[in-house]
Amino acid sequence: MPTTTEAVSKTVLHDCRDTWVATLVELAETDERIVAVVNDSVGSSKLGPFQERFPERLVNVGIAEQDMVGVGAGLANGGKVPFVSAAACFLTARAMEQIKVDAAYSQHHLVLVGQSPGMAYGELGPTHHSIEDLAWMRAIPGLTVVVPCDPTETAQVIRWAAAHDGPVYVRVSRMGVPDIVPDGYTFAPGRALTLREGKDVTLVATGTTVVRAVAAGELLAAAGVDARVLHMPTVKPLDEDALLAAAAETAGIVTVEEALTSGLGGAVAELLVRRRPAPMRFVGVPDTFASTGSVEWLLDHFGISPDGIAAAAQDLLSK
Amino acid sequence: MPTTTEAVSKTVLHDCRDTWVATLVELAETDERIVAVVNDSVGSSKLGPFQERFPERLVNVGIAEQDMVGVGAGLANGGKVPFVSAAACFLTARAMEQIKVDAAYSQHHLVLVGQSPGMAYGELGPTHHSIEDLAWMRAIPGLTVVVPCDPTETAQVIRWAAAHDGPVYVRVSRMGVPDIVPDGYTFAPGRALTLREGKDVTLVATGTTVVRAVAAGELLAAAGVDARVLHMPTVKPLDEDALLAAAAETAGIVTVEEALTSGLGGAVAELLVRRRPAPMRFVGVPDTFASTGSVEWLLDHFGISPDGIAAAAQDLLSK
Amino acid sequence: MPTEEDLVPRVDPEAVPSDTLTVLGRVPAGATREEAVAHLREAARLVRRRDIQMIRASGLGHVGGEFSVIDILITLYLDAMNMSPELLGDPDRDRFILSKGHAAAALYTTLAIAGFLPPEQLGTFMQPLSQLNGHPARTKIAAVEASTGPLGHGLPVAVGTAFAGQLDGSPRRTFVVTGDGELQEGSNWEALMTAGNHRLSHLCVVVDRNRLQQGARVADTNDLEPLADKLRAFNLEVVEVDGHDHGALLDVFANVPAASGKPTAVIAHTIKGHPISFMSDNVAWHHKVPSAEQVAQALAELEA
Amino acid sequence: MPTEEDLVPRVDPEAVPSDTLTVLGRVPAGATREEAVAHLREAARLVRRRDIQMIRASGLGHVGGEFSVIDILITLYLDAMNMSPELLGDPDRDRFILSKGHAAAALYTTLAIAGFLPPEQLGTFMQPLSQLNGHPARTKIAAVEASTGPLGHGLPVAVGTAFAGQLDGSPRRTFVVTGDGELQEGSNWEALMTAGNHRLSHLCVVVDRNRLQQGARVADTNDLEPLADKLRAFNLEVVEVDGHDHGALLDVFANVPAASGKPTAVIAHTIKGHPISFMSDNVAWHHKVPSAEQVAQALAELEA
Ligand SMILES: Cc1ncc(C[n+]2csc(CCOP(=O)(O)OP(=O)(O)O)c2C)c(N)n1
Ligand SMILES: Cc1ncc(C[n+]2csc(CCOP(=O)(O)OP(=O)(O)O)c2C)c(N)n1
Ligand SMILES: [Mg+2]
Ligand SMILES: [Mg+2]
Repeated sequence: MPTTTEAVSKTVLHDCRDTWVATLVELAETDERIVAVVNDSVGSSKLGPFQERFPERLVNVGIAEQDMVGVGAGLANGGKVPFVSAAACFLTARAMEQIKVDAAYSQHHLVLVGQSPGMAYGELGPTHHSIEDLAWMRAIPGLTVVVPCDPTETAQVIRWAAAHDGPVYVRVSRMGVPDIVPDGYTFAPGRALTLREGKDVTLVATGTTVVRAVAAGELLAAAGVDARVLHMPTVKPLDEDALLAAAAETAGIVTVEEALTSGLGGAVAELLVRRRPAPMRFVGVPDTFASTGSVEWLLDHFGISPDGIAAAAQDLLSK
Repeated sequence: MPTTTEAVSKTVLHDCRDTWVATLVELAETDERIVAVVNDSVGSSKLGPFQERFPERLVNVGIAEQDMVGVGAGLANGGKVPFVSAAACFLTARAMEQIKVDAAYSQHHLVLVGQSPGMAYGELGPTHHSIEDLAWMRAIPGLTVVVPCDPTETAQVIRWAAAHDGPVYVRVSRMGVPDIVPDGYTFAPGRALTLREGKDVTLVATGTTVVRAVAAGELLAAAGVDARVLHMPTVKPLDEDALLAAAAETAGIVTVEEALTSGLGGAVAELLVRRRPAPMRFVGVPDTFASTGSVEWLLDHFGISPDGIAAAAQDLLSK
Repeated sequence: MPTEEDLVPRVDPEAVPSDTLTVLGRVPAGATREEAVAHLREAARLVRRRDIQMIRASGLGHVGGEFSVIDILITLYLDAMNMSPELLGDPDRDRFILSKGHAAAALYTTLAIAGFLPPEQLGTFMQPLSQLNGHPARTKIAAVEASTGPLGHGLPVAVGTAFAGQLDGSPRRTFVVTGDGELQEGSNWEALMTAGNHRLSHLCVVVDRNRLQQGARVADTNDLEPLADKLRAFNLEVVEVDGHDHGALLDVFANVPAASGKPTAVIAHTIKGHPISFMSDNVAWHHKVPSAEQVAQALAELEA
Repeated sequence: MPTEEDLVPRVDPEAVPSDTLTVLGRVPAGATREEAVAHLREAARLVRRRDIQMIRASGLGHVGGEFSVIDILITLYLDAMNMSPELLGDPDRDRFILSKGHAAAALYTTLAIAGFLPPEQLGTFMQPLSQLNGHPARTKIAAVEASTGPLGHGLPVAVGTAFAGQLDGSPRRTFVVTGDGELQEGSNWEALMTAGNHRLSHLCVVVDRNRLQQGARVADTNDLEPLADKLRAFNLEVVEVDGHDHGALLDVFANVPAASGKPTAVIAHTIKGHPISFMSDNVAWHHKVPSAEQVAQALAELEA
């Protein structure tokens, strides 16, 4: 039973960026409208295969994130379906007003792909961490915020976004994750996936932290605690029914995210206090800029690890 | 007893921008380090008197918000105490990464003054509304987020920020507000002001909405409900003790803000679910871009009005 | 001490006598150049009349920058562009983006006189729930290609639109009007670099060069000169024109692309508040709202 | 299919044999030009050695852009700038900002050889809780004037610093180094406009013109040419120099301000990965991590 991030990483892991690109290439084969827009980020977005197959449909504006999102909106105006892909930290912070105005307020069919969010670029330091993006993006009206947890779901999300006529922010990480969703799973915005039934406490995770929450569920089971484990693929919209049921049927909710806890944690808290007050614990990055260090070290450091999550659940149950 | 925003406005109202500038000029008389940095916003920031008195200490970079905040950080590096002042919508959205990196992560003594936030520019439309800024700014580590409620407090906040060696975001509105804080009041970050004692329910407001919450308290009293009314001048840090006491001693908390409810509302919710779960209602802008229309109309439209707030409290109490 | 702008009463729109704008439509096919210019001149006159009435009625607006850009808008919509209400569904129609979105009333009145909007709708300008925001919204008006208002957004979007056209081999041209103060925004230089290097010849950037911005002269804020050199160094073909001369504007727009493999930059020399005597080249009129007497005087000057 | 960068093992820093960098300090006062150049050349050689070892040890870094900028950093810190550890508290010291913050290791090693950082600290590069982040942090190292890493931040901050100096009538100069790809960021053009118009003559912008960015040549991504024309049109005085020639760099920096009332722009022509045979002008080495054999070969080439 893995208790640290290092131990989690011992299973077969996938880089979801590979899936995102493979899916985009596949879609682009049959849908001429699909274009990719980047900020000198072909490599970090792993868009090499797309560039090779469709060189003219890759629009590289250089290191210019405002232009990148604006050009994306213009391409949408011109009938294209643009996937704008850049490191999450620069995409969201540098082009914030373009995301607000050109994507969300304009309700363009425009997919914003934030690559390697959270602390995936751990050693590069807080300038390259994207821990604020979930809190920021969910505070933009009209934007769907998606954090897939494994390759299968990533592929489904990219397909869904290609067909969804509206602005979407998708987080895709370079950090390895195992296969998680079961056969026959279908992604839908606002629909949680139950990974473990349980009646004592509920763990709600998203993206790269889902595997850690599952492991925490096992640790808790070994300690006699029957934890429910949910994956919440859309931070916005939430699966309100699943969360309200969890608040009613278990002692409380522990949210888990590779982000400031005002992301998923804050979103769930805002739902519960209004509809069904219940105790919560937040596992994520506290209100601080992280240190430099590997993402594995940082995740463990902040307790975004199986034992950190289990401890948070035990703390909730003990009060 | 005023029940709508129009009725509230019948008292003597002040434009807090006048106070902000008068205070800045006064400080600058004795502190040579103080400079103002603007984006062609001398008029909208009402900085005319400062410009007249200290023409060289007003740095106008033109319509260039990224440059504005970066230049502010550089002026701080050069020993100045810069007040960077621009319409809140452009300051926060357009210079988001500069606020994150050059102000907050760099921990510069740099004061960011977001003018006319919320829906103060009602008719100009959502591009000019700054409803996201409280949610966005509180999700930046190391940044203090202040929303003064009247001229006296605005003056105190500007003085405090001039002396506080760290990055601060202050919201100052053009929308008229009456005098609110009592004689002898002293602003301190993380300290709420109790405007009305009460044991049934608690209203927590900030900035331009405080006067509306006070009026709601009177409406509720007339209906036999004893509402506690707090002004929370810092959305970050919160006055945790006052909020936890309110959660313990009254039936629940209604937050009131001229912003998306993931601002102050979300911040309070995140505290309560972790420390003392209690019912809440959020009065503010729901997850939508507002219509065009006057700020008065918009506030009433979204129920950010005495009767809207009172109704939210009654709803909380009725469940 | 409220400023003058704050003191302007929010008057009841019903109470303000307003023209009902006549839908003039495009310059008729086969018109001589003289006839065309006369048509545009009359349209611009009617649009200025209606515009100032809207500003007065709503108690807000940007009349200075509207009066400087109206001749450009009118020339584009009523003649130069391949764009009309019937063409809205045609992907090959020309595109227009008003990057200086604060001149929204000028765009709305132009769209009305060109037949894109019912003229009665102008009476709702900035009223609650109106489609006519203080700044143009793409989701609210079919002919608006991009939501603008924050400066420095329209040009990158125009570059994207032009890019899509180039990818599709479409003949359509994309016109975008920016303010001159607006060119202080770095997002524009990012977009110009992209446009120049990607050889977007079907893009035409028109700079409303009225030499004033919100609070002062551009030269006293953060100067743009030498502007033509800047644009050339970003690989655009530069043309200068009198932005109030409909005939000259017609020639310039007819000649876009002005150079093969290059986007065209048109520096349109204009006067903020033109042609009203007390507004012309006067920074106070960036977003000042005229009194009833000032409206009357402006309307009288527009008769002359 | 992980990319090569992902496969580089995170080696134990202890296990990587590393030089202990000697603190050479500034070029001694009274040195002849030849002696000065020899001092700088040796310092640059030692810094390149230590830099590549740090990259190998941490398993991350940007060796290409570090090797292109090291001669500039060394010339500034060891001679051209009025800056030394003793001067840190002096408001009139010269300022330096590395806007292309991804070359952090080059800055850290330069600061170490100049005596600002204990050389042992270099061993903590990118380790948990280290002060030596992958990108320089103002709060963590006294000599770092601005936190950088996201491109397009350092130049606006440098403009602010220079502005403060101008307000105070300080003799200090502010030097900032940007990448060439970095100049695609509009924030830089905003800052250049401000610098030119406010006549910040004590500001010197050095462009590390290595003609490569992260994924490709600058010319194949979004070209900067004609770069000198652009900078001149933004009202800077432009000087071009071989960015690896310490003598030429000394002359250029000694001559700042190069024109009265104007900021100076130095286009430093450099080679990414210089002078290592297999790295030079090779985009693959933007952030590739060398194998043990490649480190050995590089160190051998640095002996020659
Ligand atoms: C990003 C942004 N910053 C500031 C403003 C406020 N603003 C509105 S109009 C204006 C002046 C624009 O000047 P210019 O571009 O020259 O327009 P014109 O003279 O044609 O009215 C300013 C600063 C804005 N709309 N957007
Ligand atoms: C705002 C921002 N966007 C993207 C990146 C990712 N990035 C890091 S280095 C680099 C290439 C920089 O090229 P250049 O400025 O030419 O630097 P050099 O060649 O000297 O390494 C990019 C795109 C970044 N650091 N910041
Ligand atoms: Mg102008
Ligand atoms: Mg380069």
